Amino acid sequence: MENYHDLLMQDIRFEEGLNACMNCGVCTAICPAAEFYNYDPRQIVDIVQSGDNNEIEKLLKSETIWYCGECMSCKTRCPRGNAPGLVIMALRGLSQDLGFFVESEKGRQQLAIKRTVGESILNTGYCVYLDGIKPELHPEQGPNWEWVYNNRSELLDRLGGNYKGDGPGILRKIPEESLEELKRIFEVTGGNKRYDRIEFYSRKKAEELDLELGEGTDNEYFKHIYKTNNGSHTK
Amino acid sequence: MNKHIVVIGGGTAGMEAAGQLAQAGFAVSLVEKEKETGGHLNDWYKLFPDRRNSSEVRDYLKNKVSSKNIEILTGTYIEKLHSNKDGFLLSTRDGTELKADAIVVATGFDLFKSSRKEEYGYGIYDNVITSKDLEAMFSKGEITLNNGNSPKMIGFVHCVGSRDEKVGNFYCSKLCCVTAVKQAIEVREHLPESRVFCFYMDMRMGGAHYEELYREAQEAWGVNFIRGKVSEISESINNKLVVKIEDTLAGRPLKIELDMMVLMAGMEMSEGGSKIAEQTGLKTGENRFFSPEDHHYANNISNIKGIFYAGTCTAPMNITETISHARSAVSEVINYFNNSRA
Amino acid sequence: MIVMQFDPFIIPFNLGLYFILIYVVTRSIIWFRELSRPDKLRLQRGFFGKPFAQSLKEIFLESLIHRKILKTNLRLGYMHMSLAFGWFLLILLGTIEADIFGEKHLNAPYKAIFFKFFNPDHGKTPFEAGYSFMMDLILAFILSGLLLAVIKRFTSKAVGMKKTTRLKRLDKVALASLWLIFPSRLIAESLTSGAYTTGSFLTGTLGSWFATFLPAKEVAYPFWWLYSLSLGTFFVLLPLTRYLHIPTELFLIFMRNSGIRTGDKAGTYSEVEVHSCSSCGICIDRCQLSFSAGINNIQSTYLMKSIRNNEDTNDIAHNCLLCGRCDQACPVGIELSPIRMIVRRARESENKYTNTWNGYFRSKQSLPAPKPAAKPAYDFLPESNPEKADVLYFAGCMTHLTPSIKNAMVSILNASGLNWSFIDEKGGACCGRPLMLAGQDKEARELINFNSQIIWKSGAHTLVTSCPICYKVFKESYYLDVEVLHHTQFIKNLIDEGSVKMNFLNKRVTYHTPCELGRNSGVYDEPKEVLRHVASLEITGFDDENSLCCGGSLGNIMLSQANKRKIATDVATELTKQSPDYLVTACPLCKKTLAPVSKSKVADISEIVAEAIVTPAYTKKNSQQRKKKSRVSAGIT
Amino acid sequence: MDKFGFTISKGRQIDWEANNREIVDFIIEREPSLKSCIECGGCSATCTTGNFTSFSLREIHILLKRGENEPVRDIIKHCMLCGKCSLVCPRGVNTRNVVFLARQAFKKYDSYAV
Amino acid sequence: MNIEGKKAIWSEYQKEIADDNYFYVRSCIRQNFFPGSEVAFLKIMREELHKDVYEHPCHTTCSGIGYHGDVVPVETAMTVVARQFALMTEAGYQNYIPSCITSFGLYTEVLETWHHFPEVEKKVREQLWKATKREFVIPKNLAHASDIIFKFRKEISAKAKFKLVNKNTGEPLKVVDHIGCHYAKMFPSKGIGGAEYPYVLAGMVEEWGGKVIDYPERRHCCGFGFRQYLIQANRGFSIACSKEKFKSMQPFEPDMIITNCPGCPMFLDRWQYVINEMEGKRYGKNGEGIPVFTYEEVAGLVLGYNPWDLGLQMHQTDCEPVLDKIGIEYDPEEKHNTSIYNEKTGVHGFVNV
Repeated sequence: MENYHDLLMQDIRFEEGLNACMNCGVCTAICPAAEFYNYDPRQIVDIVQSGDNNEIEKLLKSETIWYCGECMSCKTRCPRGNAPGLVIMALRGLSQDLGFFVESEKGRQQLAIKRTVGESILNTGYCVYLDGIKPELHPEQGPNWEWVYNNRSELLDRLGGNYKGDGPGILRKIPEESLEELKRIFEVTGGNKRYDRIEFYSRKKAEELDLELGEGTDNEYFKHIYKTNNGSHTK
Repeated sequence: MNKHIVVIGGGTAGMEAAGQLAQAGFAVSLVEKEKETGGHLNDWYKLFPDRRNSSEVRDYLKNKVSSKNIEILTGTYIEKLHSNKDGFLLSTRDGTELKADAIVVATGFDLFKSSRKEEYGYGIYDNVITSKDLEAMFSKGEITLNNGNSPKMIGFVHCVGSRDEKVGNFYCSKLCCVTAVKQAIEVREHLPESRVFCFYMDMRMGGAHYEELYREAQEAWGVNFIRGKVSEISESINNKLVVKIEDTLAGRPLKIELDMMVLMAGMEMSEGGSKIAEQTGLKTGENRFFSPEDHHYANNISNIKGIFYAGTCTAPMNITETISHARSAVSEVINYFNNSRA
Repeated sequence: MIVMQFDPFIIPFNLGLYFILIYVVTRSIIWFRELSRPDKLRLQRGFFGKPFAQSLKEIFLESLIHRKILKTNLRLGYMHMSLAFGWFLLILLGTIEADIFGEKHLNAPYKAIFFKFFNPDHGKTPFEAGYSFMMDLILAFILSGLLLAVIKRFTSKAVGMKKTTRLKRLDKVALASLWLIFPSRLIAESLTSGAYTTGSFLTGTLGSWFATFLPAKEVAYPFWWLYSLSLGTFFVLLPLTRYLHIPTELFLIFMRNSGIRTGDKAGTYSEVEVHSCSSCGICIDRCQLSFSAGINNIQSTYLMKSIRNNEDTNDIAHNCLLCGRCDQACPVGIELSPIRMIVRRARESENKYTNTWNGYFRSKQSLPAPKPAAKPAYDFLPESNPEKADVLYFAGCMTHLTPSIKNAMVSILNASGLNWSFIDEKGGACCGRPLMLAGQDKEARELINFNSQIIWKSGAHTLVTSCPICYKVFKESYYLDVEVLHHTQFIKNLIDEGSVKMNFLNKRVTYHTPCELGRNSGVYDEPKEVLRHVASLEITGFDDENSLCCGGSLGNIMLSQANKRKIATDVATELTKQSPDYLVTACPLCKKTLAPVSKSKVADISEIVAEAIVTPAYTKKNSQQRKKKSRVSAGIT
Repeated sequence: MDKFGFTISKGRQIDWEANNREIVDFIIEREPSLKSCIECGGCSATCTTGNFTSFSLREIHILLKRGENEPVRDIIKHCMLCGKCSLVCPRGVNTRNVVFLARQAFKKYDSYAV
Repeated sequence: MNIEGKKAIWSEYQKEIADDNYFYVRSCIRQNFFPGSEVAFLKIMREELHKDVYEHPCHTTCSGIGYHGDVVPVETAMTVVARQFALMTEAGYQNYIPSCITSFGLYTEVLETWHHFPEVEKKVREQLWKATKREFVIPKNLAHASDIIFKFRKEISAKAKFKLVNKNTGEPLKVVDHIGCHYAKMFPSKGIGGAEYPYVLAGMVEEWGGKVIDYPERRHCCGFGFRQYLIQANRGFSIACSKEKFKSMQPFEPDMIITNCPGCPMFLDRWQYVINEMEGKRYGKNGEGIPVFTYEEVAGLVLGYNPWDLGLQMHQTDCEPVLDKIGIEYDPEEKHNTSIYNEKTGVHGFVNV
């Protein structure tokens, strides 16, 4: 078996995020995720610091590492200067690089994030772009959003935006060469590698689950991971 | 002997040391910055684990220093301290100078300033108090909230300013646990209707009869012990304190509303001590307390010949330990002169 | 001389007498109807045949002579005997007297009871005088016992008892009336005799003395009233007080001799037993909770009492070691522990929370239908596939807490050269006995089934246990076609077969008989024989039936650690008086309980044996080889 | 709600005020030794049932103390009452009776609920 | 509650903030949901305070959402950040002010990491060069846009046309301040007032006449939690967090919420609608809802800007109750009537010379 603990040690955030933990639970006490999910950051840190690779592998394949919202409230309080949130980020990174993320319902969702935010970064230069926030996909945005969306160009004009325009300003078009630079950065720094892995393992999983996985967001597997919640995550 | 010793600090250690030195025939000056001697004993109503009245110990010490060989200088503290070939020269704030053949440093400890633990809201939420404030209530004989009512739900937070990198204290103050248990029992005695909770990380009951006291608190007083570090305290609209903690033994976050929260402030190197350390180059450790030459067999001896440590200026200690530490300091002083004569 | 035939003062007596007769008849009919079918048959068969004679004998010996009590406690026995047997004789001879000397034969009972009143001048002729002498003698006999009883009431020590039973109000009234019967008869008869200068050494002398300063005839009359009244009251109160035990015991004896037993559910027999308790209090003196832990409100007699009074029996029922010492001693022969178990089961078998005998026993029918049984409690237990073997060793939970016993047994089993297997080596499920002791048979059954599976699949013919608790349940509640042996019995066999050689250790040992093994399973001899084989065994005065309980018994779920320790300490002190090298026991729990408080080392027999064993290298090797072979043949490697 | 594709999660914090501690009160009233528990976990370590499942008397005790009764209701049935725990408890808690009483308590408050 | 105690703490967290010449970096989320706010910020900085704020047309997302969505590796995020720094260096600026809290958090984290692990910074420089042939100087000063407004809060109130006061009662408005988690929770020393009692928004509110209320769940996250909102199946958690906050603040009957984070105001605004849809529960005094604002919107209102120029019509929870309380004039017609929009001249914020 791989020495997952060593792999984690290579992640700078892990080094920052974990000194000796004394299980005081101050992180769990303040953690919003622990408040609603069956989740206990203290126990995760405890497992990781135990260095028990069997346990760590279980962790990497588990639902539990995907509950954290990365608000970092834990970092503020830890009397040993740990940051469970950073440890979680390291675990999530490793879980994706090893393809363990597809073993859990919450982990599989990474594909959806890659296909939305991930691709938006490279294609638009924005994490999210107005045109993508379709009211039908976002009922929780409320009826007023429908009006905003349908009148977005007039509205932005009125507010002094630069919708899809050149030069600086709100929601301007990011120049091609800038997008090119982003792409190269992703190439050089392993961003694309991460993306490819997410795609690769997700495809394998999709076959395993016998769900069709095409490009973009309009396919069985995407809808499946985007919408399913087996209800086992909360009390 | 006509040697003159200056004892800096008129707390438990200082008084015991002065007394012992006087008995050994030294001329002693006992310097205390406060208006009266006694140190932290003056702030404590009853002592753990036997809950005897602290005044008994205070009286013992007072009578110990009531010797003609001892000159007590209260309300004064040492401004300068330098050594010359025939001993030390100390000058107090009011300019008076003291010659000394040897010095016993007994500057003791300061209680951790609980307001530094911001998330606990000491100094912001009126019903968050410290162990010291509670002792004051005990000696007044009434435990009340700021609105005058008596609390129903009272909590104790252990390790406030101890074992906490966030406030720069890595060490354990070692006496807060037993103090919390003692105070929890006293609260239940005063307010039989009340419910009391101790929020602890570890119960460090490493002293004679401490564990027994802990057990008494559980069996006779029904004190609730919840393992976890309190994460934050906030105030609800009806002045209740909303406490967030993980019940680590249940592995679940726990939310509880209390009327009063007592912070068990830890022990820190005293400001006076730190000042002297800066001036004289006396060695201090990572925990900022004076670090003696050797922690096993020379923990009264400083890195400067003729200066000795007594009591909690070297580390957290209970009264028993402080007094014996002070006595061993005195025997070191005696050895010091015997050897130097030979 | 005219002989009066009737006087109003006899009415109370008559009322009482006929009331009690009717009551007893109806009560016995009800009981008979409530009997289970097989028990009915047993009783019928019993009635015509040997059991009947047996019962009569027993009634005479126990109900009248009180032989058992006499054995355990002479003074107490005498007290009971004088009252019961004396009264019996008084009635018997009285009837005969009335029959012979009365004006006609076959008189109404009162004639016999109040004979003197109706025949005041009887006793003149020498023959008559002789007879009334005998009657006086009997009366004196009774009064002597009565005197003891009175003293016992106030200082129980007087009759050689540490504790006596506490009474409720009605009992006190009944007691008073009982006490009044004979003194009032004495005075009444004496006065009458005084008036007519009849009567013998007791009534005569007393009478003539009264006559010297009293108008004897007139004063006598009210005492005859008193006599009749106290008799009447006593009879009427009888069914409502503990004195019901007097008639009930007769039924008990008949039923028992016809082979009826308590069983594990409440029924007529258990109720007859409950009402047969005479509250003699012998169980209190036998009870270690009483004399070691100072707990004096839970003994069997109180259980019987609170059952009779429909009180909350919960704490009484559960605060008991179930050591069986009281069962052994009960003069009435009530199966006390089984009744306790009924009470424990009663509250468990109902889904509703009921904690009185009444809630269970009487208003069974009125209870709401039990909720649909919850899902099995132990469905988490895994599928078992044990290795094949001839002999199985089941260490049990407690033995896992005493590894020294486990290791000793392993080396003994290896030395035995048998093809054996350790079924709970990695820790198995519990045997089920602890649940049963708590009255939770349904749950216990699940564990029994689980363990049975393992045993069946192993194809073994013998099952050895180290823990008497397991032993008892395997033997009694498992339906297995294997021979169940406690390791003491197993070792005994090894010795007899000579298959294991042992040295005689030069050690002095005393033996503590575990309750579950001794009194509760009847295994007394094998352990001692094994011990004699390897060491010099010394007797302690607490052997076999009279053995003590270590205090750790799982039978008592309520006993505090402190009290367990008190009991254990007393036991250890008793058993190590002659400071032996080892205090030996045959139960891991006893060992664990006694070890911390005993002066001498405490060891299990198996440890002593293992120490004594001579193991020629070959036996060990062979056994290993054989074991391997059989494994291979069973297709397991 | 279908319209949104999710529902609002329920909190899982132990809420001291909201919880009801009648079960543990029932037990402690009858077995006061439970008060001296120090959560060392010795009972869970030696537990026969714990050998097969994650059954932990230590945890059960905490949950009851906090009034988190529901998770215990079924698990408590897993105990085999073998009594090993009472033999290892450093504070002399009569753990076997604790389980026994817990079962009774649930029964009692159940039948009241009916 | 004892305000002196808080002041003592606030005094301990003073933060160095540059006075002028800022390099402004936009927020993805705010451009989509609160375009008016960023426009207002620039207008206030340039036209009211006459500061030099430069926006580079080539800057992009910091990739923070992707980073905290765990699809963007830390090395990548750091290099993207490095590129933004490079743009600043090339434009000759040193004071970096992100509009987004997630970005602010990321920048702070990156700088801290580089500070503790210089080898990492070295590697990033190499990678940036390899990918873009760009180089950068670490910003002299890093402050969040809200820090800037805080710094100039007095100047703003000097020019203010309105106060955060109920014109009918004369009472100060009860304002709940919500600070983005990544503002100070990771590095308390980097936030004005620290992590436990942040003063950045409280300071503005007090300065502009309002009263900040301290409620138990003040520090609670709004629940965005990145993946917890981005994926529909997880939104139950996201909304539950906001609900906790509403439940906790409700007894205080706040008039409004002010925020300095991109996502929070959107969620606190929208979830009120969803909670009402799901459970029929409306918050705020007699259920009128609790309007949620960005600090720029509040600043703009105080300065008398037209609510519809600030984009308040994009809120789901109506802001009119607050406007009425303060006494701000507005034309209800105009709110949703795009046809008359083009007649109005917007507050064109991006003129860059």
